Amino acid sequence: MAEFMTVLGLYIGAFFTFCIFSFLYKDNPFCKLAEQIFVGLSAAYWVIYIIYNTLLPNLFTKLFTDFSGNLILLIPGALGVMMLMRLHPKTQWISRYPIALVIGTSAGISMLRYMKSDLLQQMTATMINPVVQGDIIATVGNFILIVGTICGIYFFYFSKKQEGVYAVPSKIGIYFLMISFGASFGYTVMARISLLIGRLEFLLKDWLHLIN
Amino acid sequence: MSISPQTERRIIYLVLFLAVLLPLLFPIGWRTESSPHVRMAHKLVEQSPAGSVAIVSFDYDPASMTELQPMAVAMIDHAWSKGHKVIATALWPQGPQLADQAFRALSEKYPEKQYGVDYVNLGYKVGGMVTIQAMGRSLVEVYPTDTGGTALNQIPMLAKVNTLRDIAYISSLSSGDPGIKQWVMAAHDMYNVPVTGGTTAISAPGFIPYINSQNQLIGLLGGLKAAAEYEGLIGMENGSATAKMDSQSVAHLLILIFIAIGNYKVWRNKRIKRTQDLKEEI
Amino acid sequence: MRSLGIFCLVFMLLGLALPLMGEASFEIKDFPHDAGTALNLEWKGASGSTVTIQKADSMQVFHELHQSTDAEGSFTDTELSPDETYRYRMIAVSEADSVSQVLEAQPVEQWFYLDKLSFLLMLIVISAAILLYIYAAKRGKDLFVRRINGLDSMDEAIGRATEKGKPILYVPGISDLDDIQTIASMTILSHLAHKAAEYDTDLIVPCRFSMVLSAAREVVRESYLKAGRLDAYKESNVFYLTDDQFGYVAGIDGIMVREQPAANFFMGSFYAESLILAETGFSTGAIQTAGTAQAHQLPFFVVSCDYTLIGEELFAASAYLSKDPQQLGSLKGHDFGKLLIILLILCGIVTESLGWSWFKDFFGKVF
Amino acid sequence: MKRNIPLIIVFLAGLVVFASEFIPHRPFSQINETLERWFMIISGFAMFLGQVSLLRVNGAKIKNKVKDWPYYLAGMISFALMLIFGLLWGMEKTDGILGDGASIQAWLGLKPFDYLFENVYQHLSATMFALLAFYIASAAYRAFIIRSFESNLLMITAVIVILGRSSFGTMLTGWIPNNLPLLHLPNLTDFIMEFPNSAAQRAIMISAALGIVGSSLRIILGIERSYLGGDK
Repeated sequence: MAEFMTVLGLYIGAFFTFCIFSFLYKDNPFCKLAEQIFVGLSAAYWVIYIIYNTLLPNLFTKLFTDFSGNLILLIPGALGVMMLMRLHPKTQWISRYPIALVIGTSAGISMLRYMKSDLLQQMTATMINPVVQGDIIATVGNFILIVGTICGIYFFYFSKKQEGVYAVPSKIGIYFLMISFGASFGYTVMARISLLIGRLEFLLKDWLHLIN
Repeated sequence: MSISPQTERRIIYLVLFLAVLLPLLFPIGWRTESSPHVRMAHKLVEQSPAGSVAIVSFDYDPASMTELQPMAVAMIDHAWSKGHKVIATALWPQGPQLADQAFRALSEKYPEKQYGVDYVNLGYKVGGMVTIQAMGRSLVEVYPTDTGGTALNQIPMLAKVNTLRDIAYISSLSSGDPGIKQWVMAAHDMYNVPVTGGTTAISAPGFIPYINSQNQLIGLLGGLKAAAEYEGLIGMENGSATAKMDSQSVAHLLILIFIAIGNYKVWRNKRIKRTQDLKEEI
Repeated sequence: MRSLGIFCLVFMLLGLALPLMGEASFEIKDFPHDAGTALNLEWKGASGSTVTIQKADSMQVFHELHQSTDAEGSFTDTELSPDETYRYRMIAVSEADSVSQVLEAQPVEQWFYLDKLSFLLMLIVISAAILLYIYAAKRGKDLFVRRINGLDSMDEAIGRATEKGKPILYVPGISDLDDIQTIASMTILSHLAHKAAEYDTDLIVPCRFSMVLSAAREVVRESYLKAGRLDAYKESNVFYLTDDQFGYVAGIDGIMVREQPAANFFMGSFYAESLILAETGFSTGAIQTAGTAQAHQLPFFVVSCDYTLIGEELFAASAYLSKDPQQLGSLKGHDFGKLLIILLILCGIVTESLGWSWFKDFFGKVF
Repeated sequence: MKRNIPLIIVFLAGLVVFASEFIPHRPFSQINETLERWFMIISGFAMFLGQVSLLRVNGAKIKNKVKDWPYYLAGMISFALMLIFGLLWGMEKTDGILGDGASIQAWLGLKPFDYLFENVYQHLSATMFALLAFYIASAAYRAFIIRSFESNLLMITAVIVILGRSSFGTMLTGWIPNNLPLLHLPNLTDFIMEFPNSAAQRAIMISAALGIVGSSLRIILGIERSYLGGDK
């Protein structure tokens, strides 16, 4: 029976694959059905996932097995329950406390993280000696890198009207942005086509056994 | 004749679908000139003596299978053809199943290869970097048994393998962290074991800096194209990456044709409009 | 208090070290300015010999950690626990003799990561600039901010939705509320909701996370309240779909095709799904405005949307829209930061070209 | 009070995170980890809010028999099925209320929850993702048009990179002598990715980081508070 169910599973998978692909032609009952089933299944999937992988191991199991040793966990537990107070209009305001803790922590963390990895790291990476002995291409590339980075940052300078002389670096900045967007776009094509190949591989190989 | 934008879109979708589908069914087998990084990885395997033991680490999950599985198959194929023994490990939980699949895919071509003698699947271990460091001290400590539960000292091919230092080379196929980076930093930088590997096309540029004068990484396969090149180098007929790369290349070409048609259409409309304007003026 | 001994370390000579016949000498130092998780094992004068460092495990059995043929060098053992004692054996073997020594040491926690000094300084300078400008703005100083392309179109898009009698769709990104982009998105949503309330146009806001849902409901409700149209506020128009990335996208696609919103806004953090949203939206003929600081997704929005807020423009947008002096002041502070960074980069290029590496090192040590 | 205490909490939380970044000494060195774990627990609870909203909104649609209501019903049924399966027999290696359902596993090959996950959910998710292949083609067709200088730059680089990353790129320029490396399309692609592309990405990252630093600072200091909503 298990074997039959496995094969049936492949047919179900193929059915839903075609349901989603049919959306490309036009909206139709099949893709409406697939979409709602997807929303329903995934919502339930994450509930179960969080219960088994976060709430049980990190909170409830610890509290049940060793209550006095994990007293501190009552704090996030209580905050979590306060979050649920939102459900009732009268107690809604209580949920602001846990939200405040979450926002405060993440604001602090992201301020530090972006400052470090996106700002300082990228800044120091641009502090280079552009001239590479005996390598003209790298030297030219380094000059392009420096000019592009500086003009690009200037493009985001909002305190000056971009007119006359001030418009020049910001224009160059735009050119760099456009080149970068084109390059990223082209670079991503391959990965996106791979996704389709992956789907066709499922249909042709696992489902229909047409290819090895 | 004018086509509504909606019909136009549908035509594009259909043509693209066929362009990807047909080469998978009927591979064209375009050979591409191999790039230096692929040749470096190939050379590392090629030049290791027969009897060497290599690690192929499956550091990805089914989501990246399209690109990485063909690399795994091609590299194991190459290693076996050179008489190497292969240890499969995994830093990602779903890796061991993918390793089994890869070995199974080659079982027809190499019926004489025996589990435990020519290859072994050690399974998944959490911890990434720390795990690799520990393997540098003692393999048994990290992997007391293989995936089937056989104790390591019962496995013939591992008789002389105690630590990472006894490994000829490591190939990590990775689609993120932990992966190649951890192998380079722990296995190469600490224990001096040559490391090579493969990644998805998207993440390949991030690893290129490791291919440097210190040989932190010896070559790199980036995406399907590199996998197809590797298949070409080892003379693998109708390898799956080659077929998929045919699809890729046709799709790329098609997108370029779309761009050209799009431009032609805009140019023609402009011209028609101009002639109409002229007529009106007259 | 032990921790007060910041630079001091306990290390003892244990066992009988072989008489020092060679020149080789060993030393263990605490790794400076860290959380007490690393030790530096150093050796000197071991020319012509092989240095092996071994570490004792809990059973007091030594395992090899590192090997080197350098005459002088060091090895950093990491991932240790503070205030625990670790034993090492360092051996130098040459053809003539061998030296072995057992050393014990404890890693110590310090009170400041000195390597992060440049990080702290930058943080203070930029924060101070932002606060100063906010202060100035509050005192009524007129601050100029140039027009941001794409923002003026926002009103136009709302106008068109009203004309057509179709709703507006607002997607606040796919990150949770812990992503600052989502919060910036909430600020823009508040502006948009105000307009939508004034024009009496429906505003649909599907959310991926519950906390975003909570915040979005608060924000929209308050905007309707401020516009004096609380009666028109429909709580069911701000709703949760699913936590799943592509499930969420599938749901939004459905909304776009069925409700046919006349204007779509994608503001916040987006990943691979950006193009699915933008292309489906395009096929329904909606005016689309996007904004994200995810550099990798910008190309797809630029290509498929009518207007795109690029990177920092997303953060600047809320300041520009609200004309709120505090936000404008903050934006001025960011601008100061940009000039400062351009200046530092130029200094760095000059010093690097002259071969002075200390300048770059000062900033680069953080990592 | 309903408003001020949350602002104080935000401020203190931000301050603690700062301290833990720069002070390696305990207890600061461990606070970040603790907060992150708390964070996970809180958002775990918050998750249920979304489900309630989903049930309410869809329930109302089904009750009022709005257009397409049977689809919403199908969605709710699949939600309930997945939830019940997961609760009763667990997922993967975790047991549910009724244990691991060995007999059902023998019949189905997998736990019911995992069966739905592998045969429905994963395929839906992967196919949704694969739609990108089509959309990237239609977007290229529509948008890469010769218009202004900027859009030409966008198009030309995209074309070079698309070519450079297919087998044709190598074939087209393979005959050019090796002392002109930049004329080889794959090399040109790498050059574009390494220099001009990095430059623009850096500019975006640096300026966006400033925006994030500013917004975070305003949040921590209680200047930015829209996310908390109005007084009530």
